[in-house]
Amino acid sequence: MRSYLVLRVVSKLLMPFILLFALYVQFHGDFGPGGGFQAGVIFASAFILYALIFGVKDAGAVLPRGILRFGIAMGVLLYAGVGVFNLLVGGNFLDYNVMAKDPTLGQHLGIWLVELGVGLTVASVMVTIFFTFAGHRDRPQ
Amino acid sequence: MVAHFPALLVIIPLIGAPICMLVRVRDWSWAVATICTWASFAISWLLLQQVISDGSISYQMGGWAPPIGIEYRIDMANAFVMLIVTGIGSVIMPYARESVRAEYGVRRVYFFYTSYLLCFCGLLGVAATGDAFNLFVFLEINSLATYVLVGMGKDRRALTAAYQYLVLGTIGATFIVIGIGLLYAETGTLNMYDLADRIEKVGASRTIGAAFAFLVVGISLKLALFPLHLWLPNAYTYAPSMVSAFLAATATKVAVYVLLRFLFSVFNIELTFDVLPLDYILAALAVIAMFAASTVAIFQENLKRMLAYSSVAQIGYIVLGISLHNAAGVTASVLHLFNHAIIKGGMFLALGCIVYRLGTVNIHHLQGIGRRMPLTTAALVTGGLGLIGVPLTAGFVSKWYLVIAAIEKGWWPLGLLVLLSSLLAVVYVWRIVEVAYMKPVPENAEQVEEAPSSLLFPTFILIGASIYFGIDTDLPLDAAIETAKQLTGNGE
Amino acid sequence: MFLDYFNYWIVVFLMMAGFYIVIAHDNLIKKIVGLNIFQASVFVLYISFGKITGGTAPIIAEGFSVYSNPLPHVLILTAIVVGVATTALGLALVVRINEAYGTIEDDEIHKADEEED
Amino acid sequence: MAITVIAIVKIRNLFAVVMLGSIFSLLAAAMFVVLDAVDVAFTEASVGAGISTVLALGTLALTTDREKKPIHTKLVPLCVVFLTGAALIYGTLDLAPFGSKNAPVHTHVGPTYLAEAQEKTTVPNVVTAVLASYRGYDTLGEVTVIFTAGIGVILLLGNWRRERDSGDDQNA
Repeated sequence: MRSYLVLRVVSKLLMPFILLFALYVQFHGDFGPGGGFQAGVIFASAFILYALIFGVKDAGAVLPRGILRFGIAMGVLLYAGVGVFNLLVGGNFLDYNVMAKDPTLGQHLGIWLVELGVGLTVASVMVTIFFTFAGHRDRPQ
Repeated sequence: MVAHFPALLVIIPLIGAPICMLVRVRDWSWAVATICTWASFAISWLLLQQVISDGSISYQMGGWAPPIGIEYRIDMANAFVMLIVTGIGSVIMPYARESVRAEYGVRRVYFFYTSYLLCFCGLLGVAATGDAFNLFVFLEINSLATYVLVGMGKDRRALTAAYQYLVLGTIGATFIVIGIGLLYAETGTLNMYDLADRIEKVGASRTIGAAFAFLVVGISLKLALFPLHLWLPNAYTYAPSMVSAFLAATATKVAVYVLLRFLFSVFNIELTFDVLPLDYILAALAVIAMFAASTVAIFQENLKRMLAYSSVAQIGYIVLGISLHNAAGVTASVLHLFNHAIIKGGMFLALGCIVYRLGTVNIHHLQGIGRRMPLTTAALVTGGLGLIGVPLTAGFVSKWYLVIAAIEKGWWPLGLLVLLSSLLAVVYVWRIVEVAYMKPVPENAEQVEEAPSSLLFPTFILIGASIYFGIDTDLPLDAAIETAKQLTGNGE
Repeated sequence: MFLDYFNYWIVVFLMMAGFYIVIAHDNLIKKIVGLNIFQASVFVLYISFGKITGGTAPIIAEGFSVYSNPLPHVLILTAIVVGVATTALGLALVVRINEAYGTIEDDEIHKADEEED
Repeated sequence: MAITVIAIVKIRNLFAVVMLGSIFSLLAAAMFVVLDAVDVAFTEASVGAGISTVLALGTLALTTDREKKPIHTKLVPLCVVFLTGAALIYGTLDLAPFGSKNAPVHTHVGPTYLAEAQEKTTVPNVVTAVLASYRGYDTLGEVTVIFTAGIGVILLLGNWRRERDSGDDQNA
């Protein structure tokens, strides 16, 4: 598949826009449709596209497995960590009101952070799952 | 901090899972998993004390008052079930280290413990929650982790067992979602206690009836009630030993709890048992399960499979107690739930010891095992006596209460059937005894030692507990009576 | 009367078709596809509960006063994620089964297992 | 949608089945838009029609794309399905009519979110507010489910031999 010049150029051109769109969906989820989960999937799809065109090996060089696994774990930890933080500063678990002086600000901050956690885990898991499926074929038997 | 115990109980293993994955070194990940399990056990013990002294505890996730937010409601029933789950987990973790290394290789171990913690966390989440949809989410955490753990077995049939479990489990979960959805459409709420109030107001409508049917079928799939038990024998047989023990002792028990919760707390008793002839259906299925599964168990060559079928039969006893829907019946059910968790957990651990040394639990390879691994075999057989219900074992106590409850209800033939089906258990336990002690050790058998003490010790804790609670019945009995009072009192 | 419930009944039909694929077919991949359809139909059912005639999407903005109920949307978002997680895991198992048995037909796998016993 | 589903039941080429499944998801997403659930539609389109399809195609590449057995209608499953369907239709009979304003769903709990979410969380998208705050605990569970699936796929399909060579696990 390495010889399709048009595909390679087009996909390279598309990549930044897809990633940008993912970020937009991630951070604009408060106002329009979207949020961490959708953003994570779009973010992952950019790398899946890259892997389809350039092969899993090259894509794996861009996003090594260690980083992906770190991302998987960190997303969950970030989300749960926000909850525990609230618990330590005197609220209930996941009670964002106590995160800032102004409860509504705390809510906004909390929602922003947990959406980030969701996006991180979802993107890393989706890319990992795809790489694992695609990399499975050429594993030594 | 004490006020946050209900959340911490579930959150500790949840946070432990990614940490476990990050540390990556085998012994450390094992240590993380063990510490999380023990911490949960301690918390659930304290929670139970708190519930006994102060009554039920409500915890509002995110500080939003129910029914707007998600609520955790800890009362006798789930505090007791969580104590069972965390207790079994705490005993099994020291066992896991050796057993997993032997059956499993060394490379994926930290992922293994991550999955275990997720499975554990899912079970606790299901038990603790007071929100119907939250229950589904944690049920799926538990289920997905379980499919992974089962698929880790060495035999290739572990894969098909996991796949089969995945398909049936997902159907079950989807049925539960349909049931919850219909309830939601009819009442507008997802909080279980709010649901109970509003269902009472709506009365018996066709939607509620259908929702009820879907929930019961879905939960029955999860708890492997007789015609829906097909996934269970394969899953337990081919899973790694530690997983079989953990699942057999906890997973179906939590499903039973969910059934109890929906039958008695969410739907009131009159609706449950008067509008629909559910008591007769459940009783009939339970009796069939007791006899059919015990009979199948007799003919099994693989001991793990034999115990798995025996589990299906034991679930029959538990459901029979529920179908009586009086305080005595529910007491017997909850008591049997506790006792069976200990006995089956202990027996699967004993089988794990045999697997550790011999690599097989096929009955033909175990001739004379009683002389080769005397302690392990003694544990296995003692557990078997508990399954039969011999006096002075825990199994006797719960069957006794079950028979009494049946007679109290006026369904005395059922009591007779319980006794008769116990005879079937005598037959399959006898098969183990016969092979283990009566047959000579085959001459070409290789020399095997007794299992290492890190495996034997946890096995003996559980088996010892099954004897201890057969003699000193106060702790589980009081808890069971309180639970039953609370559950059956709700609808009156 | 008929129109009031028509939407629900269509969904029920789709749901049951998916359910049928799951339990009647032997091919493991097709079972997973069936499971997806079964679940997706349940999602449509939930979303139908939340619809108000004349309402708009629940994003607060000026000029609108009637919004559809957001709660079912939230529940289904969660359920979709759970669904895709199950699908990924199921497909991974199918790949491994194919390696171990050389087939992805349920009945052939059973035959292979029986021969082994 | 109905036609798509019937085609899926009948067709034996698994590639076609997967593609039809993808079309089904897209149609479902369109239906979500009509029913005012834009967030859900967005997700269903990207997940059901996107990720799931890619994964299913990946599986086909690793296995086979023909269903072997000829298809004939099986009686027992058909009965089970009819029974379940009948129960479900029976259940819908007592529901409030589709789109009705007075359904319990619209009079209890739901309106509270619409009334107070923006004020309390400053987020105008009520779905996001409920998802991340009111029912944030559900969402934590959801992330954990995804996490579990990731772990599971790595465990089942991961390339363990290569990993040991690269010294990934210190104890190996």
